[in-house]
Amino acid sequence: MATDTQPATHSDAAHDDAHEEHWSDLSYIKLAIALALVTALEIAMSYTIGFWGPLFIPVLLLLMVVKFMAVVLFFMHLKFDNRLFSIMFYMGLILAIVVYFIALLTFRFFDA
Amino acid sequence: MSERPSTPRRLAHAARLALLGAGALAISACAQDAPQDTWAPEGENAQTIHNLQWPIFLVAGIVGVIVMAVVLYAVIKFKDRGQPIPEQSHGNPIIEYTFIALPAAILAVIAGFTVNTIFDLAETQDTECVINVTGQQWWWEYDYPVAADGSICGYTPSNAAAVPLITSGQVIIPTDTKVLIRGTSRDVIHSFWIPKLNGKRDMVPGRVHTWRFHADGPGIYAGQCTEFCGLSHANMRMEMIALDPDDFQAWLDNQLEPYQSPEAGTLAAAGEVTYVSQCARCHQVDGLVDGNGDPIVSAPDQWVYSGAAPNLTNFMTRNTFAGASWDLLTPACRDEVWNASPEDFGAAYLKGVTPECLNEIDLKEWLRDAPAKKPMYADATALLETDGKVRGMPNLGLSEDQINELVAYLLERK
Amino acid sequence: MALIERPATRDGGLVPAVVTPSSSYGVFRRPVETKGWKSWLFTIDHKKLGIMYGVTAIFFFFLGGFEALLIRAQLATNEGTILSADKYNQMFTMHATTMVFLFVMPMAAAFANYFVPLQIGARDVAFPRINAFGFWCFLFGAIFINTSWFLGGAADGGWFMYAPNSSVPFSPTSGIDFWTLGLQITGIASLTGAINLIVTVINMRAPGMSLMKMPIFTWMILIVQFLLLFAIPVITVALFLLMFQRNFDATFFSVEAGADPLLWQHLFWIFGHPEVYILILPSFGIVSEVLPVFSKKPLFGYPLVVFSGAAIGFVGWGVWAHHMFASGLGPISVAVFSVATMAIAIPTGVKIVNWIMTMWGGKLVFTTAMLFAIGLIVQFTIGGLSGVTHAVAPSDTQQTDTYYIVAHFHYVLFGGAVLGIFSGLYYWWPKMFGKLLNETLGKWNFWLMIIGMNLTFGPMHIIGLQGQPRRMYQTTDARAGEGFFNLNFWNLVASIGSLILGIGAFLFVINVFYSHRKNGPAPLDPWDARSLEWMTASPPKEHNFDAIPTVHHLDEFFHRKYEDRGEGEHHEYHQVATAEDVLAEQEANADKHIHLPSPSYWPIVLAFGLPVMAYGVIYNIWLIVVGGAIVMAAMYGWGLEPATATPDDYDPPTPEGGAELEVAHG
Amino acid sequence: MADTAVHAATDHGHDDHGTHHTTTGLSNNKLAMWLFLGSECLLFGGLISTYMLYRGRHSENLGPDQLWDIPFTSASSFVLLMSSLTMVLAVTAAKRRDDRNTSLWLTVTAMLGALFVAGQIYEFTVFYREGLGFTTSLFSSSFYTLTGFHGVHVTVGVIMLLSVVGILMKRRTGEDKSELVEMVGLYWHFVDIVWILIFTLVYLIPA
Repeated sequence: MATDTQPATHSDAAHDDAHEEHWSDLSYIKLAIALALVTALEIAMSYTIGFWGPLFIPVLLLLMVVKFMAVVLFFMHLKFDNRLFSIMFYMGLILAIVVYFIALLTFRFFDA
Repeated sequence: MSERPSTPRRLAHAARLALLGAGALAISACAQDAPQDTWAPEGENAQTIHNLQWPIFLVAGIVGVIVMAVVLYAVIKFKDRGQPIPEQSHGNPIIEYTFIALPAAILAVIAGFTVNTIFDLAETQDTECVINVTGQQWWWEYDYPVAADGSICGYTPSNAAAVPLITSGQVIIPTDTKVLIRGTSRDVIHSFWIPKLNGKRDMVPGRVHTWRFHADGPGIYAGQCTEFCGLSHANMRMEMIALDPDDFQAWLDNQLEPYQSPEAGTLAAAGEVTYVSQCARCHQVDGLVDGNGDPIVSAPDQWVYSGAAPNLTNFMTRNTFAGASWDLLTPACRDEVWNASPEDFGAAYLKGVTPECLNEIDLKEWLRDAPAKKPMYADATALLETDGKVRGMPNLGLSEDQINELVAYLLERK
Repeated sequence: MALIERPATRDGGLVPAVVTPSSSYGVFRRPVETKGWKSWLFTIDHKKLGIMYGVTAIFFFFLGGFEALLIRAQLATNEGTILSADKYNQMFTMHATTMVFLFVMPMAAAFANYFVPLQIGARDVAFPRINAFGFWCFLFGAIFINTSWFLGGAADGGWFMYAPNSSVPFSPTSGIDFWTLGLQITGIASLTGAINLIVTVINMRAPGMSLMKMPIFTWMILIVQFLLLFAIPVITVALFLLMFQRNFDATFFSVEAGADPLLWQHLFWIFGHPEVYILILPSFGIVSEVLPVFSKKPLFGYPLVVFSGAAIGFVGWGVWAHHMFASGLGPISVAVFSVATMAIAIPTGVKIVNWIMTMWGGKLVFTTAMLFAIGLIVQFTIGGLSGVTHAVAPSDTQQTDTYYIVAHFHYVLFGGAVLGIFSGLYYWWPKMFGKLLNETLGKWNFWLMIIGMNLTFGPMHIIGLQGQPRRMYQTTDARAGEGFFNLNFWNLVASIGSLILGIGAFLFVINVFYSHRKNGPAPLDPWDARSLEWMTASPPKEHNFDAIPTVHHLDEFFHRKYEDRGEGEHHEYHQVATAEDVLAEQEANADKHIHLPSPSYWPIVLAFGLPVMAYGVIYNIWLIVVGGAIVMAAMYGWGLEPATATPDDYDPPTPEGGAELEVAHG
Repeated sequence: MADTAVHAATDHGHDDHGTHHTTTGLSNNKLAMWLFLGSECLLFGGLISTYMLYRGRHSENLGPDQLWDIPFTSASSFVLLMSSLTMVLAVTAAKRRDDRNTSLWLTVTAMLGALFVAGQIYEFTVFYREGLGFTTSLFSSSFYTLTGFHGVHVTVGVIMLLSVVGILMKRRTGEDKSELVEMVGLYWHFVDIVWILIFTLVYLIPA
């Protein structure tokens, strides 16, 4: 589980703090606009399912992941913050995805 | 254990001898007595499981003995006898990695055989006979579908056109036949388990699970519901009866015999009237007609929560009742059937329940007050929660006369 | 909530040094007592909470044990009539629920609360008030579940409560509602406790204590807390679905509505299998502390024990469906989970080997704690090996839901978890209470329990392989067989064994009372121990350490006491200091100003609101509102309350807010 | 809540480094919050899985295809997405110790959150009027449970945001309250990302 969280990380944290300041309010606003555009694209897609064919669901999921990660990495600062926070969060996230995915697979949910 | 030694069996026997010294696990391996012994396979599927499990028990036993011996040795050898403080060593990579690699290797071998066997046991292509099994609180219903060619379980009835056969308590299969049961449940999850023929398989409402059976020789194979299914889980048993081909044909023909009303004026004839007024709401007797000559069809779904009640058409051909929990045979007669040699078993079983063999005590107790014999609801007032439907057989408040009549009537149902 | 509890004064030495600092809120004076019942009720001291967890857990151990004895009494004869079918079903459901959720888990929480801060050289846990809140949630949840006995009957669906048997038509009493809601409340305790302890271990270690210098018990607790952190929400989902099904007419498990009952099984076992390791790993940690101490050797292969613990925790997430081999998953799923389950035997085996190798070449002293630890190795090995036979799915279809599996998990949980807990009790008792437990009674305690457990659970292997399913209130003579393997005989043996086991376990209680009456104060370091918790007074001072130690070694305390005077390859250890010396040195260099958080009303008030809401779900919707109001009020009270008390909380008010304490006064 | 001994020990003890308070140098509160969010992943994972399993189990005319009002839900998704932006702005304002703007953005975030919840309630009533009760079908039960859980999280978030605004107004200005705001922010963003998942998985992908 969580290993290697030695005092060394302290200096990293300080370093990262400095990094964080590079993101101005303007950058956040730009990101939010980008997210809004991605959402708009998603919605547009849902009205043109026929056009996308078999790509529809993969592309939609991809866009979802992009939005998800953008919020996690930038709005939640995970990209700049200490690695330990990432470990804690991704542990839960990945565990949830893998475990529930397997559970749904055993229902042969994806066959239908 | 069967008397036909084959190589795997001889090996198994040797293994059991070896295990004798290895404690409780080994001891149980030699048992021959309990009807649900999991170490006494008498059919192909159980044998497949057994061939896989005994070496694993053996390996586990050996490892266990080694561990305990080493602990014992260490405890004696390194007891504090005033020796100096030992070296503060933190480990030894060679030992550590050896003991990762060693179990990993053993387990890899086991895993290989296991996966193989899992797929072996899941094979259903070679089925020769299909039986539908439905669990409900707290008994099993068996339903023999009619195949496209008019046969039931691979056999064509010689006396009548085949119609689907519905029975309960005991499920009859032909010997040396690959039987596939298709199981489900009407209420909660039950589990179908005949240890001498195969492992257990849950019967889940809303799903159909298949499970294979194959009996080497004729006999009674006992089983028990093994998924906790409520109040009377303990009273939900089953018996699988394997009959040789001729006997199976005879059994099948008998099941399809047309209904015969009791002779007028007999106690049984009075029993028929009582039956129609008291029992026919839930229990079906095929061929029974009312005054207008219309068939009387039971409607258990209106009265019973699980929506079914055992079909009593050939009640006395089965040796047990109420979820195979009580015998219809007196103990002496029961022993005759259970202990019959393979050659005589078919005849002994097909006799059914004769008047002199009838276990009147249990049957009458049941008719007097079924829930007292087999708990069905902890609190009768709580039944309101289930639309007032009964759960299992209720106390019908029958008089002793009615009970005697019913017993007489039921005795002729064979 | 977490964010609001930051102390009002930051930085600098201006904070008054207080031992029982505190502050008032509104009309209430803050509880600042250090003695008497209030000092327990409102405490946020991890040691007091640890003891409270322990006492409660042991109470439930005996309650669960009593339920077990009733079960065995019923099964002593084949058509037992001591319990009705209904009562029997409640009894085995509550036996398991009590032992798993109300004994082993909180007992591990007791040790974790008490010893993790001590072992890492901290003065308390990261969030002391949340810690208190967790305890009260556990206690109120536990009481809540058990009130069902008096309110129409307890839960009767078996502890894994398979749907749809747990739906209202099949279990019309409120028992399962109590179970569902009560476990939600104790779940809050586990979840908050998990977050608290993880933060504590990650963030509050003494200087120099890197993760790989951390005592093994702390390591195992850390892993367990991660398992709890991720497993509790899964059971929360399952319990909510069941609650909606039972109380609000949803149909998540109703087959008529098209539901799949296997959904419950998946959710339950995704939680349930990590739960098994949640139960066992703390005891593995305890034994890994006890064996080195009484072998006078460090733990063999420490890194590997740590990694194998982590591996068990990790792989434990991929094996849940092995509880469902008979439920019709299809051969591919079964094969995958079967192989994954075998894989988990490898790290488990590593632990056994390392424990034995720890003893190898040692200088073994057979105290009661050591005996329990060795008992664990032997008994758990049996359970582990029968576990391998379960991993083999085809074999499992013969064994599952029979007494063979009952034997298996009792060898694992009793032979593993419970023996480990007793080992810990005997080992740490002098630290917690300053008194040694009587060794003679202790050995009786041990041997009667070992004999009792083998007599109880050993025959269950036979009973199970002879085909007796579990959870049957009566068995029939017709299926009992004859001769040596007669099931009635072995059932009787098991019942007699359970009585011996019960007596053996009860000797512990007798021992506690006897020892506290007869024994004088325990020596500071009675076992010649190796880890930091033994560097404190017995029992430890409220602030644990006078001076936070700096750690240089894995077994820091040992290295402070002993010196290697050997040359080259030759080692010769000489004692250069006693525990008294080490403690005296600490006191001499005591930190001048120590400040601890103040007791608080709010944790207990907040926790109290939860069962009120839960009763509301069952009986009357307005009670939910009342409970909700209590919870909301307590949350705001909590949020607005400073961590430390202000001067006017004291009577008479202190000039500086809290009693000043010169720590070095001895 | 980092109220404890650690601060005391390191601040006032013989800590030569002086600056960091914990072993890792990370805030206890923030660590706890991330752990909590990791744990929440499994909670919502379970609810989403239940929905995925049951989403097709409904009567002919009361399924997603008949009920979903994509434009409306898109609008409320947009509201929640933008609330993440205002939340971030509140956090950066708090880092600058700019209490006025912090309060402002927090209030705006809370308003957007409340608007989202109101939208959800409106949506639920529309569905209910069309005949989709909580117990109508497995689809409806699992849909209401999933979105209801999310809605409760948003509501709790709104209450927390408003409470923080209250605390900010009561306490001394210029004091560093950024961590408090950051904590609420993390929670708020998490609620947002859960909705990102729900919006795509529940609303956009046809059953």
